[in-house]
Order: sequence, then C-alpha cells, then structure tokens
Amino acid sequence: MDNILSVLVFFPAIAGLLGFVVDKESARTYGITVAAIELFLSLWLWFSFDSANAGMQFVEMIPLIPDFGVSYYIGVDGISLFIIIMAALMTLIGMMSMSITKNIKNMIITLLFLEMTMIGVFVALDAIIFYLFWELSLVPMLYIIGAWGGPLRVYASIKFFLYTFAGSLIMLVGMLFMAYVYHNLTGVWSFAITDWYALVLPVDYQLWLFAAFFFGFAIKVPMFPFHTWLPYAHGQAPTIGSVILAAVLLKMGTYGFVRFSLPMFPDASVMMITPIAVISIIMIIYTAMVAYAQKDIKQVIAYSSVSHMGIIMLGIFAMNAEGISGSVFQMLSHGIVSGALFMLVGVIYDRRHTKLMSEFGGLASVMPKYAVIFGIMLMAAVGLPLTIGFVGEFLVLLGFYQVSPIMTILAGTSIIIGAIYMLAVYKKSFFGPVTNEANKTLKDLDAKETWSLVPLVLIVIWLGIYPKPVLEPIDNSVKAMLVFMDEKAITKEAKDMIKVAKSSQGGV
Amino acid sequence: MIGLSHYLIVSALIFSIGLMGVLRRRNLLMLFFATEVMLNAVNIAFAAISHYYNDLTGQMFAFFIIAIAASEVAVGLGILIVLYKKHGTLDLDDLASMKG
Amino acid sequence: MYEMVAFYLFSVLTIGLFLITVMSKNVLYAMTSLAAGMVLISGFFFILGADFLGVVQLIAYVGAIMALYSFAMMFFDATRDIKEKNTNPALVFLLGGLSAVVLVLMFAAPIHSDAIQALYPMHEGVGNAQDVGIVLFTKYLVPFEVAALMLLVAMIAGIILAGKKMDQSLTEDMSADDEILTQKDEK
Amino acid sequence: MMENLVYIALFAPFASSLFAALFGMSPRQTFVGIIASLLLFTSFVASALLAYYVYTTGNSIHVTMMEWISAGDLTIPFGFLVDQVSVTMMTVVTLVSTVVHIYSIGYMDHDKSFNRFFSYLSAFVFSMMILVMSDNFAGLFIGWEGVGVCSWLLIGFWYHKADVTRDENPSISPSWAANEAFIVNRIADLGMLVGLFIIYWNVGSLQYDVVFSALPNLSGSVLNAAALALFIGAMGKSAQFPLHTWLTDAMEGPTPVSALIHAATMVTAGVFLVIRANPIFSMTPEVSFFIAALGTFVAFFAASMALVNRDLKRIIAFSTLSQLGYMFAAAGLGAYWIALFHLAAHAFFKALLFLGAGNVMHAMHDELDIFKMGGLKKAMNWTYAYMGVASLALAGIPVFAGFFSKDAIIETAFNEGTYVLWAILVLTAGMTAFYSFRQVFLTFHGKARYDESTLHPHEMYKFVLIAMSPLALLAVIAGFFMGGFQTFVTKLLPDYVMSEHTHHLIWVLTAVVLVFAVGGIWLAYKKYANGLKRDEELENSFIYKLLANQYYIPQFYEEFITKPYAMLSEKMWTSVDMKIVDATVDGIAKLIYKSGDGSRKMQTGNLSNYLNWMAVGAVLLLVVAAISAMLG
Repeated sequence: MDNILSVLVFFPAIAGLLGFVVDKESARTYGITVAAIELFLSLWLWFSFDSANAGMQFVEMIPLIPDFGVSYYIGVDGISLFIIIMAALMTLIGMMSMSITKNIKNMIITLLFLEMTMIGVFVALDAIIFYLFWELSLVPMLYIIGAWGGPLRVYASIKFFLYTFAGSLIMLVGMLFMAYVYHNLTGVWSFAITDWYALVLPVDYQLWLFAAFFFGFAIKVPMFPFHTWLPYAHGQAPTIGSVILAAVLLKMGTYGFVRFSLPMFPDASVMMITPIAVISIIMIIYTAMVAYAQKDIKQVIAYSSVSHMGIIMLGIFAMNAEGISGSVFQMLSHGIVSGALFMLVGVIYDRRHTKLMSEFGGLASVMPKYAVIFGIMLMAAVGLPLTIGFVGEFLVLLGFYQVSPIMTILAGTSIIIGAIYMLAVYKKSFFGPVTNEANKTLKDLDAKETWSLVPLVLIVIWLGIYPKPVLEPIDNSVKAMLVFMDEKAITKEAKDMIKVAKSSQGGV
Repeated sequence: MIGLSHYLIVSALIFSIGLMGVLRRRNLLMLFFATEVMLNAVNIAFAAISHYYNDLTGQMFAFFIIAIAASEVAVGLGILIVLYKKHGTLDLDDLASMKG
Repeated sequence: MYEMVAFYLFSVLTIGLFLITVMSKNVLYAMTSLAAGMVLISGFFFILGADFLGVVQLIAYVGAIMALYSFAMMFFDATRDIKEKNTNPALVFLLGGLSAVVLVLMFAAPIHSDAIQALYPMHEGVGNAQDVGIVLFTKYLVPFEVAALMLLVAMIAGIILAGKKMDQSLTEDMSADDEILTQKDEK
Repeated sequence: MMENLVYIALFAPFASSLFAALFGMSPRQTFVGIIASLLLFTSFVASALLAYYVYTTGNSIHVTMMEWISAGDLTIPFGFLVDQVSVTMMTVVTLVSTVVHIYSIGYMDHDKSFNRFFSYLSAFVFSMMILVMSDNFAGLFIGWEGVGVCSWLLIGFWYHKADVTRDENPSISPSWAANEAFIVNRIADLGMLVGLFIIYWNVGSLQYDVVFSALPNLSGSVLNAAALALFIGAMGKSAQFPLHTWLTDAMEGPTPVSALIHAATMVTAGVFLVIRANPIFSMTPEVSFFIAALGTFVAFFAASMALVNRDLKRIIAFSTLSQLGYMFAAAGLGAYWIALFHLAAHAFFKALLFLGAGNVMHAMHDELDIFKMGGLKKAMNWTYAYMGVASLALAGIPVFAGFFSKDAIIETAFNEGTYVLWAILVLTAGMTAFYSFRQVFLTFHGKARYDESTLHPHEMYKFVLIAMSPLALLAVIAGFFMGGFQTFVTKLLPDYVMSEHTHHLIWVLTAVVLVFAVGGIWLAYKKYANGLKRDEELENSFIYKLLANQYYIPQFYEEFITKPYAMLSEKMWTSVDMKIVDATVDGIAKLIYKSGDGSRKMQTGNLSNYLNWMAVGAVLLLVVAAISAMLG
C-alpha cells in the first residue's frame, strides 16, 4: 500500500462527509469505528515503517500548481510517525470517553475533520499543504469550543482563533518569502520542504525567516508571553476539545520548530538558543507558579501544559541528539499524559459540574479507581522514572546541560515546582476527609471511562519502561537531521554548537 | 512637433476635469458623464502611446475600454432608472442608505 | 504643421467642452457637450493614425452610448436645472488641480526608457484596420469573445432593469412610487 | 543459576506488590499479608544466597536485562550488579523488610486498607532493590525516585485525615507530610540529576565501571562539581541539614513504614550513594571533608533536638538523623566500610526500636507523648526488652552492635586528626545515650501517667514479637562480625585502618566514649527512672524552647519559603498573567476594535463622500509616486 499516508489523511474526512447521512443514534458508534480503523491504519504505518531509514518514507507527490512549485507532497519520518499515531489514538480515546450528548453527530463529524487536519499537518512536506492543514485545524476546534464550550465560550474561541491565526499569517509571509528566495537563488519555484532544506541562506535572511516562522509556531506552542489564549481555550472547551488541543494541536508548534526552523535555519537557530532558552525557562517556572495559584483543576492542567511545553522547547534547542530526541518523545508523553489528565478532569466535571478544587476533597475515599489512575498520570506528569514522562524530561535536561548548565538547573526546577502544584492539586482534591455532602455519593469510574483510560495508563507505563521502539526511529531521524544541520551551517558558532552524535566531547 | 508628452498632458488634463466632475457632482447621471470623460482621457493616452511606440497593444486596450464603457452605461443606466422609480431622485445626498 | 494646428484646436475644444459637461447645471447642455467632446476625441485618434479606433469611437460612443444616455434622459425630467449643494468646492478644486499638476508634471518628464519593445508592432503599408483585426482575432481572441459576452449580458441587464413598469410615467405622477413599493412588498 | 537468584531477589517484592495491588480495593484479607511476607522472605533467601556466593567466591555478578533508554550517544540499560556493597545492602534491606512485613500483619490488623498497605510496602522494597542493585547511575535514580514515591504513598497512607494547625500536630496532616517529603526530596533529586549530567557529558556513560575507570582523566573542578551534585542528592534522601525537616514529619506514616523506610533503608540511600560512588568522593577531599563536617554537625544537631522532644516516634526519627550524620562523617573521612557497617548495624537496631515503638503505640491507642506514658514495663515485657536492647545498641554500650560501629567512626575522626569533629561526635554519643534512655525510662519505668481506667495496655501478638527477634539478635551480635565484614567489603571498597598512633590510644579513646555513653544513661536514670518530675523553669528556658521547636526551622521554612511562594504565585497569576500579559493581548484587540469603531464614521452612506475619500487616496498615491520618481 504505497499511498497509505493519503488514506490516513483523507479517510477520516471522507468518513466524516458520509457521517452526515448516518443516523443520529448510531453516530457515536460510527465515529468510534472510523477512528479505530484510522488508528489501525496508523499502527500499520508503524509496522511497515523502516526504523533504520532516517529519511522520509511513503513519499507521495502530485504537482498541483507546477508553475509555482506547489504540490501535494507528503511523507513521514521517525519524528512525525509517532505524533500521527498519537493523534489517531487520542481521537479514538477522546471519542470513546466522550460524555456529550448534545448534537453528537455534529461533534463526531467535526472530530473526524479535525483528525484529517491534524494528520495532514504532520505528513505535509510541502509548505502550502502544511499551511493549509495548519489553518484548517483551527476551524473544527473553533467550532468545538464555540458550540460545546462553557459560559465564556465565544470569547475563548474567538481569542483562540484570532491569536493563532495572526501568528500563522506571519508564518505564511515567511513561507512566501522563503519560496521567493528559493526562486531567486535557484530560478525555479518550489514549496517543497525538502527542497528548502537544501538551500543555504545567508545569516540575516535566516534570522528574518526564523522570526517569521517563530511567531506562527510560538503562538501555537504557546510560548510565553503568547500563552494567554490557552487557559481560556482549555477552561471553556469541552473535555474532548481540551484533550485534542493539549495532546495534538499544541504539538504542531513544537513540531514546526523541528521540521522547519532547525533544519532550514541552523545558524539562526543556534544564534537564538539563548533567547529561546530564556523564554522557555520563564515558561517553565512562571507558568508552574501560576498553575499553583489556580483554583480550578482544569486551569492547573492547562498552565502545566504550558510549563511542559517549555521543557519541549528547551530540548529542541539543545542542538544535540539527546535533547531533540527527548523533546520529540516528550511531545508524545505530554500528549498522552495531559490528554489523560484532561479526560480525568472531565470525569469529575460530568459528575459534579464544577472543576473547583475547593468543592472536592477526600475523593480518594469515594472514588478509589479514579484516584489511582489520576495518581499514575500525575506521577507521569511530574516525570517519575519508569513512566513515560521521565524519559523525555530526562533526555531534554540532559541534552540541554551541554548547552548551559546554569539554565538547565533553572529549567530543572520544573521537577520541583511541577511536583508542588501537582501534589497540591492531588492533596486538595483527593486527600483529607470528605467534607462536601455532594461528594459522598459520587460513583467511581464506569466501564466507558475505565476502558478509555486504562489503555493510556498502559501506554504510560509501557513507554516508561521500554521506550525503545518509539525512541529508536525518532533518534535515527534526529541524528540524521543533526548531521545535515551541521553540514549546512555556515557560521563557526553554529558548527560548534550543533553536536553530531558519536562525537561526545564537551566541558562541564 | 507634437510629441507623446503633449498627448499625455492633454489626456491628464481631461482626466483631471473628469475627476473634478466626479467629485463635485451630486447627480448620478452627471456622475456618469464625468466618468465617461475620464475613460476617454485614458483612451487618448492609450492611442497616443500606441502611436509613438508603434505598438498595437494600446489600441487594443482602448477597444476593450470602450466595450466596458458601453456595458457600464447599459447596466448603470438601468440601475439609475430603477433608482429613480423608487426614490424619485438621483441626488446622492438623498441616497444614503448605506450609512454604517 | 496641420497636425499641430489640429492637435491644439482639438485640445482646446475638447477641454472646453468637457469643462461644460462637468460644470453645467443643465443635463441637456452637459450631454450635448459630452457628445461633441467625444467626436473631437475621435479626431485625436485619426491624427494618431488609429483610424479603426476613431471609427469605433464615433460609432460606439457617439452613436451608441450617447444615444443610450439620451433615451435614458427621457425617463427623467431633463428640463429642470439640477440643484446640487456642493459642500466643499475647495476640496474638489484642490484635488482636481493637484492631480492635474502632478500628472502633467509626470507626463511632461522625459521618458528615458528606449528598451520598450513593441509587443504587436504595426506594419508599414498595411491599413490600421487590418493590423488591428489580425491582432484582435489572434492574440486577443478570448478577451474579445468575453467582451462580446459581457456586452450581451449588459444588454439583457439593461433591458430588464429599465424595462420594468415601462408603461408608467414617473415624472408626472409621483404617487406611482408608492404603488411600486407596495407591489414590491407583496412579492 | 546465580542470575536467576538475582532476578528472584529483585522481582519477588515486585510480584508481592502486584499481588497485593490486585486486592487493593477489596476489604482486608490476611492471606495478602502472608503471601507478601513469604515473597519478601524468598527475596531475602535469594539475597542471602547471593551474599554467600559473593562471600565465598569473591566474584561479583553482573546481569543486563534489557536496554532502557538510548538516544544520541546515551545508552542506559537495565543492568544489575551484585557485588560486596550491593549484596550487603540487599541482605539488610530484604531482612528488615521481611520482618516489617510480618510485623505489619499484626500492626495493620484493624486497618481497612490492609491490602493496599502491603502493595505499597512491597513496591517500596522493589524500588529499594533497584536502587541498590543497579549497575548505573540512571538505574540508581529510578530506584531513588521510586522509593520517593512509595515513601509519599506510605507517609500519606492515612490520607483521609484533615489538616490541623502546626500547634496541634507539628506535621499538620499525613498528606501534608507526604507532600513535604516528596517535594523536599525532589529538590535534592535535581542536584542528583545535575550530577548525572556532569558525569555523562564528561565520561559519556552512566555505567559505574565506565565512569570509575574514566575518573583519572577528569579535571578537579569537574570531579568536585559532580561529587557536590551527587551529595546534594544524597542530602535529600538522607535528610541532612537543611533538607531534614521532612523526616520527622514523615512519622505521620504508619509505624512499620517509619521502621522500614525512615530508619533502616531509604534514608540510608544517601549514605549508600556516597559509598557506591566512593571513587569520586575519594578523589575530592574538599567535598569529602564537607560531607564529614556536615555529617558531624547533623549528628549533634539532631541529637540536641531529640533531648527534649516528647513524641515517641519523633525522638527515634531525630536519632535516625543523628546516626545518619555519623555515617556521613565516616564516609566523608574515607572510612567507607565503617560507614557501611554502621549503616547495616543501625538498620537492625533502629528498625527494632521503631517496631518496639509501634508496639507501644498499639498498646496506647496511638498515643505518642512519652510524658503521658510510664510503667509499661509490667504489661509489655517483650517490648521492653527489645527496646532496651535497641537503645543499648544505639547508645553504644559494649557487646551491642552500635558500640563497634559507632566507636569505629569516632576513632576514625580522631585518626584523621579532625579533633573538633571527634569531640563533637563523642559529645553526641553521650547525648544519644541520654535521649534513648530518657525515652525508655519515661515509657516503661515509673508510674503510669495515663488514665488507667480507660486504657489497658497489652502486649503485641506473639508472632509479631517472634518476628522481631532476628533484629534483636542482630542488634546484639552484629558487632562480632565486624572483622569478617571488613575483609569482605574491602575487596571492593578502599580499606581503612587506624594508624599506629591511634592504635596505641585505642583503649583511651574507647574509654572516653564509654564514659560519655554511660554518663548519659546514668543521667537519664537519675532524672526519669522514678517517674517524671517536670521542671517548669527548664521547660520555659530559651534553649529548651528552641530545641523543642526544632530551632524554629519548620516555622522559618513556612514563613520564608512556603508562604512567599504561594503569595508570589498568586501575584503572578492575578497581577502579571491577567493584568499584564493577557491585558496586553486584549488591549491590542480592543485597539483594533476601537479604531474600527472610530472609522465607522467615514461610512456616511453618501457615495459622494466615498468618492472624495477615494480621490484623496488616489491623489496621495500619485503624489507619492511622483516624489519617489523624482527622488530615485
């Protein structure tokens, strides 16, 4: 099956279109079936993926506008493979756990379209196709927040849309300029990312282009100080929206840095290490503190997402295989863990219709299963060894240590302050006596919730103990990218900074 | 000798007259006349350039401008008549239903 | 020499006529001077050797368009002076004058480029109409056909727009307005 | 064969934990405890067999199970190393754990979360086994964090208790104490991680053997940084000043937990790390001396707080802290094997002491204030004997285990010429004797100070008392194995022998220590053996209050760290995030909205106006074009 990627991208969308004729009662089953087939397809992709090959695989290319070098050009490598699988997985699990009954059919169709755009972003190898899916992904999310959200949903969804859209437009300008530069230097038009990779740009061009792409990606990540749309979006979005947003949509930003900024502008990236590291450290520490001050569980997790994304950003700019591989792995880990945490918050919200910690207390006594799963996810979130959260965080900090020990120590405080706010949430909600009458009769997880959460728990532990099947393809692609970046870099600083694996030497 | 500049200057002057008309007229019909003036001014310029550069493209453009002017007048006048039927006036100051 | 005389004559006349068009309060005067100005513009075309264009100008503009205007005018009350309250005449003259000055300045400046290559050069010894015809029906065939289609559409649009309620006089009986409005509402 | 034993020793506790977890949410079932204990015993037997193998052959066993993380040049396997040091730890850990497991069957008898308790306890043992058996620093870190989590779970085992004020209960609540322990440990873990990073980027591996063989090539500053960072990690787990406050608060957990985790095993992980990484520490004399000095300070510091404390478990916790200080002093002075020996001996008698305290609590219905006890000797003969033996060992009275190990540490301090440390350690030995016997006398001697009409103290179950006997036995006789132990572990660890000079003075030194120890006991006897006579004047003195309030350090942390952090967080959110960052974004949006609103006035609906605007724009463009043409 050569065009499995196209199938992966368009199957959910076609199924979504067909979904309009599906009966309202069976819409949910239909959606779960489609998402399950999609997940199966993505797992098949993994199965047929050649781990030893670091380059792009399953490449498809159909010229769309030959005069301007725009083509339908998709492919997958170790970096994007697992994010695709995670997108498929989280869509399926999100649908399974969904408690929404209002307009369920619209929700299912929206989710299927969202799945198409998410997978499209991660397979796109043509900047225009990438941009197309990137922007399209906003629309279903806007609809999900705006139609099923909380009381402030209109404000939140518009803020989300306009904020990210403004960033993407700057990115689009960057893309067009990049294509223009490509045309000037080579005489042909091309929007293919792989063609752009080959281009060696002067440093000032690199800096401008880096800045343009930076805005698009940074707002999506979201990096401090562009993060304020996120708490609103999460706070107002329905559970499924938060799950997808945290698990997959945020990853688009960090993925963009790995796919575009690093290999295309190696010199600029190296020059920007310090500013970005500083922003990332602010993200890590500052948002962790803000998370600690929150009263609403969901807001805590929303802010903690920002904090964790800071770790991911830091790893990307470590410029060595340990850091970048760890970062990509951390994207998966954060996707699964924060997705699960949002689902867990959704569970209690369905029961109590409140997310305020002051309303809870002593939940561990009434909902032991829930407490156990929450506890496991919490430990994964604070990066406990043998859970998925540790591998990425450890590698990122390890990798960045080579760049700057002091900044690593500052960033490493995340393991302390992360524990502070997470344990505070756990203590306030789960420990202590059951004081609130309304909590005394709460039901523990039902079958539907259990079956959607248990797979995530298994993944969290499995990838914590044996991350190799995932880490190896990622690492191969990252190493190849670093070799490529090192060859391409023109300034001496960049050449020094970019550490190709198997050449370990370095100071404290 | 009459050069290209002469024609262009005449064209510019006529164009400015048209512009002035567009600006000071309140009657829609008169506005149409003013736009015709402007179109013709441009046609002169095209014809002149065509002549002095020995290139037919200018004339081609002029043809199409005439064609467009004709269609514009046909549709525009139709609209004017409907407007007049509806409001009994063609004065722009009385036709301000698009106020934001 | 004749050319020069003709040019200046035509220039002065057209500018004057168009000024009347723009300034006159009477629709009839305005229209008549516009028609006259257009005839004189075709004169420019003849001087410039664009014979075919000149003819088209006469036929299309003076013949067709002006005729349309005059017919249209029958719907309106052409005898009345048009009262226009001009709120800001200074601005009008400033903008018109400024654009004129700037344009004249620009056009009076010598054109340096000699590198302009004729895309569709004229041919010696061949009539203008023939030249135009060849270019129009080869290179500009599609735009030409589109223009034809556009004219057709415009014609139909014009007929339909203006053709409604032809039987009612609008200038004499204003109460017809209400009738039309009520009819519209019923729809 | 031996490999299988390694896996049995490692995974039997894990199996036990999983088995108990299966019943985690069901009501109490005794067989869960029994099976867990049996599995732990299996692990102990396997460890003992391994110890025997290592002892007889002198070989170490190295197995690699699988690869864990591999990225870039980093490769971390799940590898396990059984050598003289780790096998000692394994045996001690599994032995104490087995005893504690059996003990818990009796102690947790009435708790409805009985099964859950065993699941946690066995999980802890598994983590501890990973910690001691791992053949690389990352594996050690797995265990390190694993024991941290288990300790969090176990301290907060009675999570349903509400928070109270610090005056009512210095640890506020079990869940509060658990969080404190976890967070304080995390602070130290960061240091540990940094140590790992330093090692990795300078050596390129985290395997012990690779790292230790590469040490001579490293510069002094790198070594110092690595040693210091690793020691910061050790400080958290072993609760060294200033990260010590969590240990006494951790006494909120069930007493078997205090015995196993917060006395015998987990808190000694820091000492273990220093011993394990001795090649690094022996190459960094400055850091080592710092360790020794800090250890000595903590020994004294903790003992001083134990002098006046009234809480049965807290006194033992302070004494643990103090003894950990002794261990660090020994390790810092280069006497690694003595530190390890004291670690093992301490594990036996301190676990015994805690379990005895558990018996007392069980009898007294969770009363912990020794001022409200007294005269328990009659009802609890066995416990009295056990705690007496353990206290004698702790005080360092000859024949008992503590005498040999502690005396050796004090001699080391003398031998190294660090006479100040020596003097403090000797003084601390006297204090140790005093507070341990103050506790014994107040608990068991004199008249009952509790309400005898409502409370009828009774002895613990027989099987529990029998289960405690191996610890008692070892607390008595462990010292006699010192010589054998030395030859055993010094095959791996650097040997440490006293100089000739010290050797000559050995009797004098021992006598000095003994005088202090016996003096301490005598003082305690004088003051407390015949009941409690409260001395109001003393209790109101500044020093007494200072000690009773732990030098006000918990209060200091609360006022100057916890509260400001919470306040700063709140400010960050309400002022910075909402009022600056978000308000800026909203401000931009408002600006655009306002400008749109303002320019709406242009939309008059009058075509003529629009034409004017258009003309203005066109003319402006023309002017710009003209000017730019003129300029360039």
